Amino acid sequence: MKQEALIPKVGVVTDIRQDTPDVKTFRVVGLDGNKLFEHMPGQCAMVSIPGIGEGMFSITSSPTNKEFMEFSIKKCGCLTSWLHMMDVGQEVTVRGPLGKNFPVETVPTPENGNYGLKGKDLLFIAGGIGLAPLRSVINYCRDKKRENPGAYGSLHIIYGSRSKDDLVDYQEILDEWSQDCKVDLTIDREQEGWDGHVGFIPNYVKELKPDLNRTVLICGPPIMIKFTLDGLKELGFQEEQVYTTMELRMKCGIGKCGRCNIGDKYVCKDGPVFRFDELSELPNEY
Amino acid sequence: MKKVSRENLDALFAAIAEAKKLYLPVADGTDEKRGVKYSVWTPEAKYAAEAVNTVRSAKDFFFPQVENMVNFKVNGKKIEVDDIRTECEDFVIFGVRACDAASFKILDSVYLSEPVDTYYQNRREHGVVMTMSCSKPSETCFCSVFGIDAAEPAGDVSCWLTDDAVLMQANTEKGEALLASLPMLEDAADDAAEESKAKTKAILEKLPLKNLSTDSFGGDKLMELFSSDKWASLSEACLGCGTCTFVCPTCQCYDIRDYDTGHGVQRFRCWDSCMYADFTKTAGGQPRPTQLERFRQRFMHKLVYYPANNDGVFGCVGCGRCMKSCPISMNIVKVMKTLGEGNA
Amino acid sequence: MQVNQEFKPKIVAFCCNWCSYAGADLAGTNRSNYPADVKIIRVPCSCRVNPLFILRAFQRGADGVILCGCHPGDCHYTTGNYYARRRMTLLFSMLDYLGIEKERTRVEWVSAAEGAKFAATMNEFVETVTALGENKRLEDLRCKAK
Amino acid sequence: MQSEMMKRASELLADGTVVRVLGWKNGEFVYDPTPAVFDSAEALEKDFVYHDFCGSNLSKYLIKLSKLEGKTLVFLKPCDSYSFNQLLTEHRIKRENVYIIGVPCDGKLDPDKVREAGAEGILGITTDGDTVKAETMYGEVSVSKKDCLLERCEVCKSHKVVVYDEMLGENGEENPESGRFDMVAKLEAMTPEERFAFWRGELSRCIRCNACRNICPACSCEQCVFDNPASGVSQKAAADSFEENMFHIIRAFHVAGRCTDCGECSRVCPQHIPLHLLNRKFIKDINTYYGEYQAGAEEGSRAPLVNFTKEDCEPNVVYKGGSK
Amino acid sequence: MRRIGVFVCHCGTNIAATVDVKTVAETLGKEPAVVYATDYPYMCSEAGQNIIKDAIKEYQLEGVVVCSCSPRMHEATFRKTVAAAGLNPYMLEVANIREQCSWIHKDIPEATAKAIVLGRAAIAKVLLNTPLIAGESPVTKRALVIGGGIAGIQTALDIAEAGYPVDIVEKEPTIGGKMTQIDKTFPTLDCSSCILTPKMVECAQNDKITIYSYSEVEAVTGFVGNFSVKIRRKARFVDEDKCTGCGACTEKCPVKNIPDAYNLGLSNRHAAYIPFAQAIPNVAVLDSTRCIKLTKGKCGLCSTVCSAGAIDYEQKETFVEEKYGAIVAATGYNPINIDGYDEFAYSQSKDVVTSLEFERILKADGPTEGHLQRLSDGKQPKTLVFVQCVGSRESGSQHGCGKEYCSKICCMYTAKHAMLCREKYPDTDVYVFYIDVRTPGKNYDEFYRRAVEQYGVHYIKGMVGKVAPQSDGTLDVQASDLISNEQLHIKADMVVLAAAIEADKSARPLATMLTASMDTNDFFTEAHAKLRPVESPTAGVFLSGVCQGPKDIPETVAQAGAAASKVIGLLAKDKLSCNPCVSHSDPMKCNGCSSCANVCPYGAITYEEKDFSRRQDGSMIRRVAVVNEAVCQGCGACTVACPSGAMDLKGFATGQIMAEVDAICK
Repeated sequence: MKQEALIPKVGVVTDIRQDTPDVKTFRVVGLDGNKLFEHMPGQCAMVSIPGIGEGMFSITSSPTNKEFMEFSIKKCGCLTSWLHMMDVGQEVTVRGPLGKNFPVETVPTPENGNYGLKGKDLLFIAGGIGLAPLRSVINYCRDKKRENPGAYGSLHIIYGSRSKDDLVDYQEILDEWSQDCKVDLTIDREQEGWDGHVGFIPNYVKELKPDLNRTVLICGPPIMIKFTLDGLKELGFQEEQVYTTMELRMKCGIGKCGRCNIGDKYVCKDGPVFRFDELSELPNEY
Repeated sequence: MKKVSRENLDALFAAIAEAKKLYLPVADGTDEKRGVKYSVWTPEAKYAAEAVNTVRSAKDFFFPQVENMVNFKVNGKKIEVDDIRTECEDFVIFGVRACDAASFKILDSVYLSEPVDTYYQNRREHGVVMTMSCSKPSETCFCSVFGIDAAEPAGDVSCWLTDDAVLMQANTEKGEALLASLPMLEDAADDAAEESKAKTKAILEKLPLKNLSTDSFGGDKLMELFSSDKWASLSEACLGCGTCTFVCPTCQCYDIRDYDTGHGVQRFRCWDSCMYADFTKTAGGQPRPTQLERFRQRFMHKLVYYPANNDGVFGCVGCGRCMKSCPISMNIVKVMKTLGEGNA
Repeated sequence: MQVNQEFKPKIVAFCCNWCSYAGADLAGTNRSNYPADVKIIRVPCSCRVNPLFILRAFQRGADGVILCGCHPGDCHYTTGNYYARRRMTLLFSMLDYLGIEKERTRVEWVSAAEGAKFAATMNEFVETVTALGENKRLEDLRCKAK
Repeated sequence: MQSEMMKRASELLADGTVVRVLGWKNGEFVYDPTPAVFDSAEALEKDFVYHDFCGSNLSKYLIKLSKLEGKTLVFLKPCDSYSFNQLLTEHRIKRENVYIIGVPCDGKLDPDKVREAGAEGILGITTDGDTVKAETMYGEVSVSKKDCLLERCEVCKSHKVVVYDEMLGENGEENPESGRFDMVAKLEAMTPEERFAFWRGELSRCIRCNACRNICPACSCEQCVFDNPASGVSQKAAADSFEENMFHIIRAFHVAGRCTDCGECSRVCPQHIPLHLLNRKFIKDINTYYGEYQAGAEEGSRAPLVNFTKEDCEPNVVYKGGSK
Repeated sequence: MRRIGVFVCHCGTNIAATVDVKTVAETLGKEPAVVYATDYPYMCSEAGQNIIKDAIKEYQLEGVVVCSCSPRMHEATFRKTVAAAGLNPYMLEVANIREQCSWIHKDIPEATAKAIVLGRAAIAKVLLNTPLIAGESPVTKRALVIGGGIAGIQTALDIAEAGYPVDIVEKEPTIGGKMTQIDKTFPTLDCSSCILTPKMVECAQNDKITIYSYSEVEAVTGFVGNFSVKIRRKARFVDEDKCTGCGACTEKCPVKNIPDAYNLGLSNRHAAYIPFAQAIPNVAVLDSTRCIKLTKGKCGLCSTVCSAGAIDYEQKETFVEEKYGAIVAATGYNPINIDGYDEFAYSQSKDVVTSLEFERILKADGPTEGHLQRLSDGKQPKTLVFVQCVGSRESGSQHGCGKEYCSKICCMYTAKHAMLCREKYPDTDVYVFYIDVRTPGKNYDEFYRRAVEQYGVHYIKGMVGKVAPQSDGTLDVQASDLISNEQLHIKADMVVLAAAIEADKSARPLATMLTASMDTNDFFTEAHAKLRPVESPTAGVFLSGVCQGPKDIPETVAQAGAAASKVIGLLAKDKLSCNPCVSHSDPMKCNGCSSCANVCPYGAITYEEKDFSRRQDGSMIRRVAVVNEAVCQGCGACTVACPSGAMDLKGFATGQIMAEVDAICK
């Protein structure tokens, strides 16, 4: 019988990293030691522990990683609490890849409505766990640039969190990203041992006044996205320049179970990546 | 066109049932007055030819309320996946009304689009739909509003009832094959059903809801309808139950749940309703916090979102079931009339 | 009734901590004998036992469920067993009304001193349930061991 | 009655006693009015109705409405008033925010029964004394009103509005001889096998649509155990015959002693399952074992399951007496 | 996944003989969450506990399951063990594989399989345990002693000695109890009154002790450290403060024919009376059922003769409400009613008496002023027959009032009576019929042997079958001598029946009020038969004297002191840690319907208005339940009354119990 998108594969957790007090990153490979499937940056997968539940998580590792997949997961509900209790060697089920990816390989042209990231100067804006879906894109772009320096223009990352401890992938940011990207970090409140910027992301973005020709990828809590988008517009950015990725309650992940729609678009199938001009035509029901 | 005399109808059913499981509308066994439901044909079963519709829609055959999808064996940290899908048995549904037949197309467009839902597909491929033209539509019928002709029902085989016979016309290869396997069928003139159709059409003309307008709806009216201030009063009495959803032939939302049996985990799906508060609720938030948003979603989906994604076809077939079963008598007709006021 | 020798019923006994659980302990101390089919769940008081627990036990494959508490008037919490008594009376009556064998459910008051009564009650209950055979009317097929 | 009600409602709106009116709004057909809130005399004039099909119980809506600013006027039929009292007892309604006009009721009609009496394709219905005349697409049909009453009205327990600020028309009396337990007694007289078969036949039709639960004034929990994943019994569909039984047993148990027997569960069941027979079993048992008790008859009365006497019968009464 | 450790105890051979403990440990070790499983001969031993502690550290255990004896035995022990290793003490579950498994079953495979299931249930539960922290409640530093006999008196004195206020509630007009009626005490033959009255006086004089005589406990609420007790002070129609105990009223009272309870009805008293000369308080009482003034409104003589003006016909019963930290039950005993024993002719002949009546006859303030006399004709009996075990050790319900237990004191007091008879009246013949003579106790057997050997009492093993009054006033005692296997007829002048003793009738209603458990004989159950013999299972309730089981005076006094020391230990604490297994309500789900408060026996649930408007899906301001954790005792009644499941019980949560059910039914 035909492969059914609702029947998952089994993967095994080979590494667990505690990123922040409530975020862990899980490395998952297939039982044969290979990657479970290929994906593109921004795509998601349904991760499950049978009997507990299934949840949609963005794949935070880059497709350029040929060995494994990673999921950065914040502990907030029943399933995520269970996932946080896992030890290495725990098997999980995974379905994917699901959803639309960031158009990393699409060259924006007037014909396609300038939809695409290929060759563009990119600005990544992330808040808190919102870095997880962008991490895949950032690493993908960095790797592609290494093969072909013209694949993308310059990469600028603005990332903020509640505190220093809540910065996901802090070590990776310092050790790797700061080597080939412009990285600006901020935290919400003053903290001992932090001499970087303090303040909320929307304000920080306005202070930094990024180049208007950059294409923006933004992800974070809804309220942060809203204010940052307002800030970007104030600076002169167009909605067509800004991409984001959404998260709603999902069950099937393939646009059939009917719960993750915003207007006539299904986040799981038509998203999770949206450009803001698409969203502005949709009801604000997310 | 083929025909079978009404006396021979039971013999025909017996012949179909010999090869395949046959379902047809019969009055509920426990009480004559409890409405009609699809049941497996038995020699004792009495086909309820007159009843306009079954209480539950025919979608159950392809999209059952509960369906096991996959089993898991969990042993410590180990997980085994057990794909329990098997080829479905052939079956025939007889007496499906035009509205329900039309609903299958709507379900198809969801479940048979990529990635295909193989559970649905399996059933769909193994089921033969024999429709029956309506002879006594109810005041709640409004299929014509959505371009459905109750006198010309779709399906693999269409049937018409005359005073002394049942006429049958195969529309698909599956239908042809089925009719060909039934020796008691006689040939009939191609226009034999015209009288029956004319009778039906005459009744359809008298339907009180036949002039219900769909002009105010469709994918292009999205933001306008979404922002209407009429949703508040329309939804105020809604109890948030799932009755409309569950009797609706086109509602296709489902939930996926795990059940730990003590010996393994069964992952099953079951009907879900956008009217339920937990439909979109997550640990992090609730995009549809009150019944207004949930109520709006259901009707926006049928009248706006679905047509937006399906070339203007509405997600309602006008069967009228929700009109009869809503506990507080709120329904899509009232919604369409209220929202359409002043726009039409 | 024909007694099926092969059939070993699953019996769940909810026992209140202060009387019946202690009574069960005393049955042990006295080396009384009753079938191993009985498994005891300790609850603080008979009034802690939710009808949901009883249904859950049947769902999961129990063939009989018995609730033991302090004798009326002797509840450690003064009134708990009075509430339990009403709840269980109505629940059991409802199960009977639905056609489910009423002998599968029982309430017995067993004090901390009644070890012998506890054992006798369990022996008798196991016998009754064994005679009834497997719980079919209130079973969940999914939970049956395969 | 309808015009009197509209007149009083308009007066009370006009003099500021109330700011909104909860009543019934005219439907598409005569038999399908919807509960609705009216905030002006004009709105009342346009849509307000009260007739033989206004069966729905309005009490439950007051849980939310009575928490709003300003008083809500509500029309309560006898049945509804019992539910109202029960909700008051459970502190769910703010009494001071509700103005009750009691309306008499001589039985409401069940549109399904009108249809079953032969009126398919109903275009209009008029009642004249005991005769219900249905104008249909297929001609006119006349039926006796008592053949078309809702089940609960056939065995009406009380015509008395038990709580009101004012009464329109004459208040009725309780009806202890309603015979509402006859069917329960009939079931009790069956063998367990017959009863099992009866209930399997009924409950297996359940589609778990929650209509019974959501219409029920007693089932007004902030979150139902069946919707609560942490309860251990949450279910959305009956995946097994056990779960069909489970849902209805627990639902009946949770409303036992609180159910006023308003009959809404059976009225709204799309599958016509006689759910009231479960609730009435509990009511009958309570009456037999613990003395006559009518939930909602008096505000503040203590529900039988949160009450006891030291002399209560033992659970083995189920084995000894009662049903076979 | 939680990391669980499983520890299977052999309990020597108590468990290991019928349960294959190795298999249990091995099988449970394979359960998903179990990271360590082992077995050990005695888990409760220090070495066993160390195994647990070490494993917690080595395997970073997050939960512990001990498969051992009943949790009623060692749950507290193992909680301390896991706490010592840094775990929350409530991350422990005990699977009872001894009392409820190995001791019940004989078949090893069957018992082993059951032990595994019980272990799985405990694992399933512990996986859902959450760390619990006990709250604290203050201790009211005052004790209540219910019963003013020697047990109550001694307890009260000892508590007062430690400096804590203590109240005695006595239902009779005076304290003193049974011991006041007794003549001499065994084995020393001390005068009972001589040793008791000083203690009674001490009670009256001790400023830490308040005596509520002629009073009864009406209602008890609260819990350990915080009991609230309502005491009913019956009207005695005499002002206790004014009455000097002069006795003028009792002399002048015209109603004289009331059976005197102090003399067990062997003599009469007046309607106005002081129970006996040494009564404490030494205050008169009017018998309201017989006093002419109180019944017919006439007379009033006592009032006129009372120079203190203490008579108060208008006196009403009053109620005192007091808070206590601890309560001691010392309700004592009574001889059983032996009217049903027709064969002993007790109701036919005045010369057949009970032992306690015989005490009154021997005692100087008794009906015969201490002279051994027949009550029928006042003659000194020459032949006395003592019958032991009347109503004691009786199987079945032969007489409807017999007791299965041994009343314990009869052997000794009968020996005492026999000895006193022979000593004072050497010309008497004394026969004692016995089934067994039980004389354990210091100097007890010597005492008995003295009766036989030194005083020549005829001890005959056998039971009296019939006592037949003869026309000459003698009693024909028909008995069988089991040793010589002869039928005997003894012509006796007096027969003394050693009636069984039973718990006082007031004990059962009191136990209900105290929520203390009782055995089938209406004796209070102790928390542990061996290790906690003076405590009731109900925290804060202690047991003193015969209310816990038959015992003689020295034992009673010893237990009274022990109960007092337990009380003192409790009152010495400023705060008690509360049971953390209490109810709590989830405000998001609470309907505020009051079902829970209706069933709460402690009034632990109150309501508050909570604002939910910040929550997207809440409906504004709602009434929700709040549990007072210091008051909640954790019965769980509310959890079932709550229809929405908002109420749950920590330690016995719905999820935990369901997990146990699942594990057992699997």
